Amino acid sequence: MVKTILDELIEANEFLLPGNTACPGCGSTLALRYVLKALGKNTVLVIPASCSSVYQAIYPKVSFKVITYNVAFASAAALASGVKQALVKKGYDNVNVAVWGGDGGLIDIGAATVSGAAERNEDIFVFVYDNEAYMNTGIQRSGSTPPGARTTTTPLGKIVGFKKPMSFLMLLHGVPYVATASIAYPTDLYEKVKRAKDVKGFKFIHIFSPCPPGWRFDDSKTIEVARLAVETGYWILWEGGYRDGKINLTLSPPSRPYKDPSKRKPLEEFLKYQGRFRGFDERSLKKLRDWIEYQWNFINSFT
Amino acid sequence: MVKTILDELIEANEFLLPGNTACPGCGSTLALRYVLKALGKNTVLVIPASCSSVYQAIYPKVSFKVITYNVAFASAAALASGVKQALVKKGYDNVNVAVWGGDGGLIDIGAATVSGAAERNEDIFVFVYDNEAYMNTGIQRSGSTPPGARTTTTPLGKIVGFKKPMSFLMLLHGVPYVATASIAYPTDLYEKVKRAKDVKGFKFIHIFSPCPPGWRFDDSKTIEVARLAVETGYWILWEGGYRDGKINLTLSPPSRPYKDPSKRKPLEEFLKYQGRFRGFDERSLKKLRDWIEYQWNFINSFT
Amino acid sequence: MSEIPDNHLILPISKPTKGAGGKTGSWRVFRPVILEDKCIKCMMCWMYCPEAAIEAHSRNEVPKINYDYCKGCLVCKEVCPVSAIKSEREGE
Amino acid sequence: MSEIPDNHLILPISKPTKGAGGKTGSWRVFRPVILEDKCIKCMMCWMYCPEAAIEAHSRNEVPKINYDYCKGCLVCKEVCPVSAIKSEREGE
Amino acid sequence: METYDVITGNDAVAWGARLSRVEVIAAYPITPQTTIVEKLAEWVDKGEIDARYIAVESEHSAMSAAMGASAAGARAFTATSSQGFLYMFEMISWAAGARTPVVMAVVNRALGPPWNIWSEHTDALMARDTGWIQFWASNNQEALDSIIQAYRVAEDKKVILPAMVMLGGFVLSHTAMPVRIHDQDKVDQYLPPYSPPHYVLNPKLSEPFAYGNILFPWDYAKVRLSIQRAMENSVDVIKKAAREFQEIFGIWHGDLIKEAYTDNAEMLIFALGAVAEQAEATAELLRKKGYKVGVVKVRVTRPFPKHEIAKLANKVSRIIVIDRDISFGWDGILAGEIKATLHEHNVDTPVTTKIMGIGGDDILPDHIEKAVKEVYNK
Amino acid sequence: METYDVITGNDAVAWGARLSRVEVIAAYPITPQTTIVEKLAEWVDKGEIDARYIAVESEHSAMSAAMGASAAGARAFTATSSQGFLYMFEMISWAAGARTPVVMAVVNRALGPPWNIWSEHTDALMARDTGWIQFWASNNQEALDSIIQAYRVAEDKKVILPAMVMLGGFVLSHTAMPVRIHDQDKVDQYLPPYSPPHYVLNPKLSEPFAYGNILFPWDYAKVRLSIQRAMENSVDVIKKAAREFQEIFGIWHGDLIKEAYTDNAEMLIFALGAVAEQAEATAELLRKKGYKVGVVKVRVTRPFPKHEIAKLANKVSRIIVIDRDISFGWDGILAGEIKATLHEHNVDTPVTTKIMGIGGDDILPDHIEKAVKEVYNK
Amino acid sequence: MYYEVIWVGRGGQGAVTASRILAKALNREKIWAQAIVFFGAERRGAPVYAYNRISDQPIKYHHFVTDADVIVIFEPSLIKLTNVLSRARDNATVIINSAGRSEDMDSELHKYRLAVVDATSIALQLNLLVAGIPVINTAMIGAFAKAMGFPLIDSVKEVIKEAWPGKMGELNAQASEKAYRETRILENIKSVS
Amino acid sequence: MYYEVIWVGRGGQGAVTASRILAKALNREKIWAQAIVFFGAERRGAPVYAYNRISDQPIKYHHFVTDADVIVIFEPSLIKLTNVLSRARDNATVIINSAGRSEDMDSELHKYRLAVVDATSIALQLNLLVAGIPVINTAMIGAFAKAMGFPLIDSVKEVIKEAWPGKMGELNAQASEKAYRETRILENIKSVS
Ligand SMILES: Cc1ncc(C[n+]2csc(CCOP(=O)(O)OP(=O)(O)O)c2C)c(N)n1
Ligand SMILES: Cc1ncc(C[n+]2csc(CCOP(=O)(O)OP(=O)(O)O)c2C)c(N)n1
Ligand code: SF4
Ligand code: SF4
Ligand code: SF4
Ligand code: SF4
Repeated sequence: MVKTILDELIEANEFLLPGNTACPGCGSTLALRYVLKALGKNTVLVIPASCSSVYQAIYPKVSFKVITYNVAFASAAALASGVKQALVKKGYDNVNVAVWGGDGGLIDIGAATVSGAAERNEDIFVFVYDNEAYMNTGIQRSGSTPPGARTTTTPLGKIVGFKKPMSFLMLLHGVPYVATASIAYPTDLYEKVKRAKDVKGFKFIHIFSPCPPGWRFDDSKTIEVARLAVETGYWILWEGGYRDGKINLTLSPPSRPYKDPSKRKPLEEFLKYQGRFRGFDERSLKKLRDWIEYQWNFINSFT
Repeated sequence: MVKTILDELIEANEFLLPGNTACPGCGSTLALRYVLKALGKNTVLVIPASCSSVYQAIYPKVSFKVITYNVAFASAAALASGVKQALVKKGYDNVNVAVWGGDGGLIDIGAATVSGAAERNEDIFVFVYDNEAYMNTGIQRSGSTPPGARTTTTPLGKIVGFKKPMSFLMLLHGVPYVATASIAYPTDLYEKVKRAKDVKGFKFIHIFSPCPPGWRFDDSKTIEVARLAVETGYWILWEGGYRDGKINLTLSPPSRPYKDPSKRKPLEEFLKYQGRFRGFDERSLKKLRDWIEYQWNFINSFT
Repeated sequence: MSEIPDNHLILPISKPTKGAGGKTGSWRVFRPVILEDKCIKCMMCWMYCPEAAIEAHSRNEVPKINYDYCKGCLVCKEVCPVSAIKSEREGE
Repeated sequence: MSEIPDNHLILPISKPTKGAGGKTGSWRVFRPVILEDKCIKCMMCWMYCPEAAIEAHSRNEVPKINYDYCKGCLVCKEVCPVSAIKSEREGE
Repeated sequence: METYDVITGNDAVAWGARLSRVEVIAAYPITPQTTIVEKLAEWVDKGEIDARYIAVESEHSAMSAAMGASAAGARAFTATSSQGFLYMFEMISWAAGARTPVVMAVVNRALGPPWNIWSEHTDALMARDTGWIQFWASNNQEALDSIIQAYRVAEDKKVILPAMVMLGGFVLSHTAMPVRIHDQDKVDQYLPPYSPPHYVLNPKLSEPFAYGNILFPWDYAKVRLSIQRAMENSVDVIKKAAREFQEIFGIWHGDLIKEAYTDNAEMLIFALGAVAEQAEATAELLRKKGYKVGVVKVRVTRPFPKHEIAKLANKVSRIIVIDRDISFGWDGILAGEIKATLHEHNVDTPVTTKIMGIGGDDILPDHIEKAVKEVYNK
Repeated sequence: METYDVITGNDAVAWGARLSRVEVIAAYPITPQTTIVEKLAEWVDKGEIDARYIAVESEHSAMSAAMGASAAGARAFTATSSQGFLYMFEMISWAAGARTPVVMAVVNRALGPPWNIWSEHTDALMARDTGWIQFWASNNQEALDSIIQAYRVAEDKKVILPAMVMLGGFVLSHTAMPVRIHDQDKVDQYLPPYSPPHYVLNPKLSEPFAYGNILFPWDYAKVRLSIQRAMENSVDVIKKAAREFQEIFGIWHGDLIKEAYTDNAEMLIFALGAVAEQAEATAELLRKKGYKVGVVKVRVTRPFPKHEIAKLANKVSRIIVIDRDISFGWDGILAGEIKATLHEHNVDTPVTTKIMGIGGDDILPDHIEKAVKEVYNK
Repeated sequence: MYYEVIWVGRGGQGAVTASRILAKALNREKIWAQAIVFFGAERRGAPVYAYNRISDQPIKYHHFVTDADVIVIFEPSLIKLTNVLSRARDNATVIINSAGRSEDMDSELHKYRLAVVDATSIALQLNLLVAGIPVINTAMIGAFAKAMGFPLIDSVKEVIKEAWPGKMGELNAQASEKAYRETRILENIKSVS
Repeated sequence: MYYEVIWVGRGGQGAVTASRILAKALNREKIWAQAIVFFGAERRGAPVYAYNRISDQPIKYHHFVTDADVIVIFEPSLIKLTNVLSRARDNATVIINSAGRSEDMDSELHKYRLAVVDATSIALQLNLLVAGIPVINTAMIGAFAKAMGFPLIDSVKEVIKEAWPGKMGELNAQASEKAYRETRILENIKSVS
């Protein structure tokens, strides 16, 4: 039998241990499973305050089987830069130094830090698992919350802002590797991380990661919600990077069909499972559709 | 005689007073002249640490004739948000609350703050005068320093990073108004600020502003250097914004000819006056050319 | 009460442990059960278990749920393409 | 020496003042001089003076340099399209 | 209309802000503070209070936005904890220098690393040099009332400084207990609208000016040291605010300090916040057992109530200070300041420091009792 | 090869870092610190030192990167001032908690607003609770030497804490004076390479582990309070480091304190940094005029040299503390700690606080003389 | 009057809310009550504690409840998992949600005054489900009222209706009432069955 | 031996550097010297001060020089602008860059021992220009050496050459040497001319 990617995945070590304290159905742990499978044991995770700093479990035990360094909320990308530079200075060249954090830590409070590390093209990975709010503190809106979603700081779902398109922003920083991914497509995620490992310089991977309690859907629906995000065109999978004056961007296979708007499922499919969109009104709907259109426009202008 | 724009400019009040303490030939003061002419007296300037916090002169005197609030380095965009929201709450709706700062304050240390205000679409102006380094502290590299330029922290001009394309990043934040400008084209700058005044929401204007001591060129060459930046295609003038799912971007008249690369002056013209590019090598030159190409690619993809 | 310890370098260092958060299987409200005869060994349940609580060593074996840690989210049941996983209320 | 003042609310409030940084004209090494007869009143010098040290009230008058504050950068000389501004070394 | 409800300390703080008619709120989530601003966000969203809520992207920005709003003439509020407090540290210092009378609730929580979300007072004490007035609430009623009093004091024309109100994480923030929610009219009577006696960032109201450009040392020293004068002024203002509060609302939380069982006490326990109230409950027990112990709740740590403390200390033969904090390489922070105060006032009553409750280590009555007895019987 | 040159305090610091063979430098510009890191950047760029320079985008990131590098086993350095110091405050506290023996130079500068770039000590003193060892340099030679000693102490297996070295903005940072630049071999003999006795973030050297996930209070308290024990240990380590430094280099800057003219003194002046040396020069004059005054330079403020100070204070009848700092609503910070120390040690020598030199207000010998005489003749 | 109460449930079951509702109901009757919570970093499903102190005088204590006069247990499995009974005072009342027969219960329980209610069934009957999980906390408050004789069940219902306006409040109030009626008090478990 | 020196120039003229070079040159001769700078927030062109303290003993003072034994003035216009002469001690030496004849000089100068050098011409002759501005600071150090008799001009030149390796150092060393030779000392200005 030929070795398939599934065989490879099964063979790859599991660095996320069962018995962690994540919520049932948490998308983020699933994402981390594949990120770590791809990175392998030669990895230092740098984790800012987030659900991950909690679900790894409480001292003196931990649920991750790689070196895990818990750090202050806004510090991660800079701190990881320091770790990496020290390791290189000490002659340990190929350790994967990887930031693993949420949208709050890496897209809001830590945005300047991530941007600085990107601009300097530090040889690190930054993984954002995007659950579109501050979950660890109990579902407050972040810069990555879609307009109109209910959170505890936007209890009526009034529109505050624009979901900050962090992956586009990173791409424009001229770094060599940027990708989006989704927990609904673990193989795609795994392969992207593998490819990123071959890239020297700054690597940014933005992973769509639904959160059952935060988005208010049934635990079992995590994958379905994530898949619908892709199938409705709300979340787009791609990878790209900068090289020699050019931005390259390729749609990843799962998203290719949805370049054609008529192939996309109705956005309502994605919204319907989620309590956070209850009472979503026309204005919000338009904002969100516009946002989707905006993303596709951006991507189409590069592909 | 028909009233020309020049007449309008002459009639507009001067809010930058002579006898400030900027260096002779400073591009930033020139930019501020036109920004204030366009904003008018109903303006609150919020100024983070920078040359502007110094060249406004020393207590108990000041060289600006609008309310000027000097604030901590990384705080400006958030602080201005607070000022604006308070004024609106108090019923003073049309005061221009404008951040005026350098690239260090607004593109590096304050990047998350600017990004946050943009993402929330705060009804403020953010003006960056980009002199491509931390000048007030004596010419250290910033995230906006072009690769290969000499600064006191890159004394040999070794390449550190990629000039962070802040205006593109802002545009992708989905804000209603973003523009670039240059002190070589004051009318263009003035008209952009005028147009921005009619826009509700976040307005970002990025002004190319040469610095004679920082870039090491003769005081008198400020305008020429700025003009060459445009004529070589290094700095591109455009304006745009987000609306209803679409990013609009228009090349401004001074830059239109240079869409055609063959119309551009050789990059060396821009470099030659500037001591910071002394010893600029092939590798740096390529990096810089790539960077120019990258910018044009981006712009072309929208126009 | 808080005493200054004799050791001056007590570090908050944790060791990787299965079940670091306890036997999280006890959190379950519903229990997923793989119906061996229906299972086509596509491994989708294994692939999508957010808990890594399904054990699979090769594609020739029916994957096994580790009930010590399965939290009962039922993601596995949802993703199974042939409905080979059923769920039961715990304690019933 | 630092005494606690009686006033509890001493504020660092500065007033807009021409010449807040002193008579910056004294910084000049070179002095720009507008040659009235050559001047075509295009106002370019006025427009580009980073110091706002050139006074212009209408397009019918030759602009006037305020030597109290002109720092002598000679930007005006550079931008003048008809070379109507010459420069002289100060104190010569 | 006055109501009486069982609410958490955080809800009490939110009510304090609401009754104070705050106009601009800028805040950022952090456990155990978050439910304060969630509550306020909810009220704003539902139109129950007429304020603007700025959902900033960090605490540095929360304080920046709040003080910007204050400088523009609005009554501004924020709240934070622990790492968030340290992340905004630059702006905490700045807000005092800028004389913006922002009020901030600080829900005390231990600092990392390692992560710990429980109560400890080191966070707020670290800012004791910054020019903020510091109140410590010992129960939920006091949390609510102190927010209102804090605005009164902060905005007083003789003061004009920001003020922070501390409450213990979880111990108060997440513990519900009966709280009187005052009548809005009465609060309005107690706390007039904010009318800044100094600069306002509004070109419709002010001539152009610049605030805060460079000052030479001689000018700078005057400006900065005037903060010290304002602090001195605040002592009487705090006392008056507490007195009038009692007159209108009939509630007394103390002014700079609050005494309990100090009459003919031979020994005093000093502590902050809920720890002080815990000590009070313990002292009640100890009194019954024949120990003549009293409790001094230090309600305000800035301005530091030197006179009040020295006077009380002079009357006893022993003092114990319970510090739910530590300054590494020094000792308990409150104890240190009390010792310095006593030295300054020639009071030689010995002071014993007890560090307790670090990182939320529960402070049981037994712990206090044991510590007290040890000193008492020495 | 040893050389002897006239260099600024900032260059002296840069030399201190260079001779200490720092491996990773992460820093951000701020006046009057900037020339330190400019010098280091230049050396790195020119290959004169074998280190990595990370030109981060803020001070928060500077400290983050430095401590990250330290956690990964490298000798790390940074430097800052004033607002930059406050901007990294969260990470200052974090670096100590994380037991990363980073060394940081702090060029003391007054805080805003308003803007002021001159010397004042409040910035560094604000971090006195954070778990950093604090050295104060009183001249440029001491600045250089203290960086080297700071690494020795910080990395000592009995300590493992970060250390900061303060020098007055402009007063030292930009003032050039003769400095001996030591022989590299001798420094290498004094300061061995950093070999962390604890965790290292390197999977090639360590088994997988997690650092700093949540700790329950009882565990947390132990971890944090072990910092206090390390501080206690550091007292002897600092003394030994100073002694051995003297043996190897023949230079004595004091250990935790340094005395001058204290023999049969009737009055002592306490101060920090260059102010202390200024006081020393003044005391020399005063001695000539018949005043029996001595000077105690408090060289280390954390751990606070309680025993040393109490012992000296006990022998005199008057003390004056010159504080180039202020804690608003309190008083001079150093004076406060000295008072507390004396109370603790039952020393009743009266202490007078003199706040001087705020925002760079120049401290002239006359000022000191006048203040001393006032107290002396009381 | 002075009682200390421990509530033990799982993350998501609303033990914290229950303790707060109880305190609010007591407050209506001028009984002073504190509701305390120990926050670990629980995600859904992990054991969660909440506490009350109840008195006729204001309480100045601010520590956690260590031992209790009343222990409310949201499901029998929590007894072993948490060992909560070790914190019961002599003469404590234990209130437990269980469908089982008393004699099938953990023998440890036999030492206490026991109140048993099948709150899960009540929730299911009323269709009180959140994300598929029966909501039993309001029923447990009803059981408390019955077991302890205070607060009045009407106070409980009023507070519940205030907390959740509309249908949800109505149903939850019904649950508490139903539980109040159905709770069986077993003074000495061995003697009954 | 104890001297205090004030240097006054304009931003960009290198007064600070001059005071440092002087201190380095003295150091070669085992004379202890401090070089102090008062940093305002000057941009190019504004008056700038620098100071030295010079002694045969290490100096522990750390304040600014208030009054001076030597005042070095980079151009005559600075006398009025800064009123620096009010800070001259009796018997002070004033060293000034001027092309003018002594008798044309500010009458205030007449009170002091005066050293005059045409540093601007020296700089122009040697083509020592930065951004069009003559660099006169090294010449002024030469003038100092001549006026005060220390340090040796050779020490000055060595330090200059170390500071700017290559051509620049060579030229600057020449400038200092030339200035050393050309400086005229006027013990009592009235009596000479
Ligand atoms: C400086 C600082 N501010 C706030 C917090 C509190 N905090 C901890 S985790 C968190 C939310 C994290 O949100 P996100 O990054 O989106 O990750 P998630 O919780 O969703 O996994 C917050 C606000 C903190 N630890 N430090
Ligand atoms: C938190 C903080 N860090 C550093 C500084 C020091 N600082 C003041 S101005 C400045 C440079 C500003 O650079 P930029 O924003 O580019 O403006 P420019 O000086 O070029 O006008 C720096 C680093 C500061 N004031 N605050
Ligand atoms: S709150 Fe959401 S993101 Fe956090 S652990 Fe639970 S499911 Fe995962
Ligand atoms: S340093 Fe540059 S930007 Fe700053 S005032 Fe001078 S010319 Fe302008
Ligand atoms: S129910 Fe959830 S945790 Fe359990 S095996 Fe299935 S996917 Fe894994
Ligand atoms: S020289 Fe410069 S400052 Fe003077 S008038 Fe011309 S442009 Fe203005």
